[in-house]
Amino acid sequence: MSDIFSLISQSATGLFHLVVFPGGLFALLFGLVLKGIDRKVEARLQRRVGPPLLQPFYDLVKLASKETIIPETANKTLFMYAPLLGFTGMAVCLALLPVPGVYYGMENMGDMLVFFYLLPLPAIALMVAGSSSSSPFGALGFSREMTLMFAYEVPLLLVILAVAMQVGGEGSAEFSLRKIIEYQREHGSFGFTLSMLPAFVAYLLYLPGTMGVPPFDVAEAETEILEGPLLEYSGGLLAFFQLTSAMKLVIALGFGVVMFFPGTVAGGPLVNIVWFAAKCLLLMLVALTLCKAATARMRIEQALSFYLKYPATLALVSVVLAWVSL
Amino acid sequence: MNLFSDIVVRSPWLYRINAGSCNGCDVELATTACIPRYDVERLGCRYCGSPRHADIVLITGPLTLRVRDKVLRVWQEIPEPKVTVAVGICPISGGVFRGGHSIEGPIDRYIPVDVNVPGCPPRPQSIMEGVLLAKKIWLDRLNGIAPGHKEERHVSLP
Amino acid sequence: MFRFLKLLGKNLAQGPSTDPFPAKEAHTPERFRGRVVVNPEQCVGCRICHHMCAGGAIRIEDNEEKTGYNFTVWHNTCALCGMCRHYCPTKAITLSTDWHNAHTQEDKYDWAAHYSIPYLACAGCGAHIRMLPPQLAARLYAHSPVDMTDLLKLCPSCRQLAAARREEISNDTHEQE
Amino acid sequence: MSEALGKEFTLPLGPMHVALEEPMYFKVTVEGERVRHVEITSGHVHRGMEALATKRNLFQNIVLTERVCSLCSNSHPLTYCMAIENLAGIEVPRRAQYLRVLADEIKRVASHLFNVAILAHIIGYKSLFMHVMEVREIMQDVKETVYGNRMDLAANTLGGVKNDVDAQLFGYITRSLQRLEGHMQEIIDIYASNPMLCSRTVGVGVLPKDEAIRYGLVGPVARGSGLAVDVRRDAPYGIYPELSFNVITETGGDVHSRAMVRLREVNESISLIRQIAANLPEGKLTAPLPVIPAGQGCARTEAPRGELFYFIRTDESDIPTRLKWRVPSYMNWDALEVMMKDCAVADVSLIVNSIDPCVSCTER
Repeated sequence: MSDIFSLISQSATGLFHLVVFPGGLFALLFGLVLKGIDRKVEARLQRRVGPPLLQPFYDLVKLASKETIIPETANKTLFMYAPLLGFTGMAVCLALLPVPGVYYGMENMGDMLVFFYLLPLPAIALMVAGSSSSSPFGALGFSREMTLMFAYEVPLLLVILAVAMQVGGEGSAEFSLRKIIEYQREHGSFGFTLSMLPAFVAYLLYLPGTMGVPPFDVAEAETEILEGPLLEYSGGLLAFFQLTSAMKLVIALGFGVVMFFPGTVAGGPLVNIVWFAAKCLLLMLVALTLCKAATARMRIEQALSFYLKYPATLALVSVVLAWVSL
Repeated sequence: MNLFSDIVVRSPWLYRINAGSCNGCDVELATTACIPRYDVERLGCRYCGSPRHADIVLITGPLTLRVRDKVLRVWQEIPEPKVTVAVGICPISGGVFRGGHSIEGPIDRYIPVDVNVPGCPPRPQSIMEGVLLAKKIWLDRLNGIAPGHKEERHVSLP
Repeated sequence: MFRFLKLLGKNLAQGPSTDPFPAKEAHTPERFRGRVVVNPEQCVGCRICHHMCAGGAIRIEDNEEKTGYNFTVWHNTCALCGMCRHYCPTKAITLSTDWHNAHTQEDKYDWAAHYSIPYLACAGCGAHIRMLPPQLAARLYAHSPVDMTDLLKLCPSCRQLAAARREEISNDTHEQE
Repeated sequence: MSEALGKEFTLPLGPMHVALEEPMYFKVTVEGERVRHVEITSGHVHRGMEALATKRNLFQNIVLTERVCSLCSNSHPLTYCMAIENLAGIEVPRRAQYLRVLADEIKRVASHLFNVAILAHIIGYKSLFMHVMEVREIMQDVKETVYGNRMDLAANTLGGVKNDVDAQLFGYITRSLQRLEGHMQEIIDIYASNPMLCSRTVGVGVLPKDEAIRYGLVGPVARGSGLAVDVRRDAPYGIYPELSFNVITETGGDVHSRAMVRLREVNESISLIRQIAANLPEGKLTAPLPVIPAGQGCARTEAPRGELFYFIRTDESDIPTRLKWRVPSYMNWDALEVMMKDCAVADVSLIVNSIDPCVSCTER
């Protein structure tokens, strides 16, 4: 009887984490507000007033209310399935996102690896979208997205490895985010640890690539291939891509905060949620907004060689340092 | 329902179709859309690269024979509800090109235009007024006040 | 790269340079070429503007009763080139600074300025003439010894008659002397 | 989707494409990210203007030629008027000649800045694009304040100019130029040295000097390949012989060189406007118009994009029997073949923009 009760309560909490906090509602609102701030700050850097803070909400509502056209030549199933793929991936991922001081994700689980596997899902969704829409621009976007994904996943894997080895110690690696947070509580945040600094910089450089913002917006380059895979999408399906992108923003930033700055402050969970959000915001302003405003788009081969040269090397340095320090 | 449409019209995405214009209006559209001085983004506008994402479509040029079918096809790709704005005198009446052998305009022969912004080219502020007017028509259409549902607004090639 | 970041920093510090336009009236320079305005008092109906207009925005037609003519400027065809203003001999055409031109499709065919300019009945024979505007006449005949006030109200042929009669009178007086 | 991974396939660029201001249609055959073959389909902006010109009278044609293209909208009526003046032997007053050059150079500054801004837009450098466009607004304001419109100046008429520019307006122009000059130095520095920009433009769309000669290129495109051609110097017209200016050349022959030529020419234009402000003579604005006799006339000028050539044939009426113009983009267009050989898909619109193509001029 108690088994059933605990099972129900477990799945109830699971549902809560999936739908309300940190996934679902919270992440959605937070992601959209982050996007709003991003656009506002970018506008200010360009001497503009910029859109209202809630503009991403308006855009979503608008898109949802519009007619959704499915091109006749497209593979209909794949075309409709693609946006959902990214969305569900991100929704699951968000339920596992620890908010230090409030929520620690799953018990004793290599959840860092889960993140590594789930984070590229929106990119894969874009690839599916591009290939199913039967437009040559979609196809080109598909090939670009794939090259780019290969480019930025390498440094991400090395960053994860560096962090895991630093925590694991003695030649082993620890992939549980809960353990990583606990380790940093004792030994200080990795963001301030000399040996982890290269990995942190590598992660900063990884962010614009995974979020598809300049200089790495090659797959959706408007002036080259007309937003590539998204070219044929409209209405509700496009709204799903936007939602996914907002959720991915929270995950990518939150993941970075957890890996490098998981410190908490005294006070209730509410204070710690605000603290977490503030750190995400700061990370976004540096890694995405400023980067977006200050750079031009790279060619795909330039992006590829950039990622394999700099962030990968930096992350590798951290891996070696983590290895040596033991 | 009213609140909902109120939110919807705060996000008018613009799409530009050049139907054989002399560039004047297009340059002014680019100016209006992008530069800090006019910054239409503060009105929620955004230029989009795909007709499938558009809400308000801005047409320039006198609609030349060669570009006609392509313009109509692109226009049809824009999902409903959409508002069409003719920018400059060329799409409205043919302007100085009136009577040319390859001019198919005025554009309202083929496409139901909602707003006209005459000028050669119109000032960016004037274009902005046109976009605001288009927004108002869009709102009326969402609230069912203004006519213009899909069935009444079909396009046919001659 | 550094130079560009400096530019961004400067932008941030200077704050937005956006015109508050839809909320506030925008600045319009004095010489701005906006909608065409006609002063019907000064128009003599010479049609030079019609001849100059590349878009065919100007239409000049007699009204149905032939008691005057209708001068129409179609703003939706007007290229704002200012040729009509430049070549108008009486300076009846000016370009205003009004650029508030956006209108809905229903108003498309009302987006014009209509002027109705009356003919004058000739004081002699009653034929319809367009009288020379008084200011223009004052300039034109500033040095003429003859009083033009009554003569201007006559049609060309009546004026010819009047001139002949004037000659006759002056010849008579000459002979008397 | 297998197409994208190696085999050749065709990419229809245009006619509705955000990167292109105008409807231009390329069929680009692509192998992976490499362009193998480019086929240009033209005619989308054909408005039948040469035929229209023989239906309109000589005065209406001033306005009509101004609408050939709004980016060089002063060069067209200017050259057209010059052709008629050559035909009828009209002597344009000196003050009018100065004011014509003033309008032309103001237009050149705005046109060059626009092209350079679009270059930044195409490579996704939004902030730089906005900055250059914002700087261009200084010139747009000058046009609006002095001539009354932001694109079409309507400055020229047969035998002279329509609007006088008085001392007060010249004061305003000089003040604006001062502001512009400050920004120009910064912009030139950024374009010359910014690593992101250089990595996208240097060595892209190379056109060697001998090819430039072979294709008969004109304007900034030729000058970017080291070919010093400039009608203002080679076949002087108006008062250009009395003014001093340099013919700017760069030797790279790539997208970057062409952009640098345009930026440095802006500075030359600023200096020309200053010289005009300093030396403007008093006098009439228009010459008295004689009856235009039957005959043929031609004229050529340096438009922002290169040499512009007008030919006119008249009978005794005031409607020309033939009006023909050759625009600079027509010459530069063919050279795209050389520039685009084996370039990346990402560079197609970049290279097209670098010749500052004026489709509406070429297809009229």
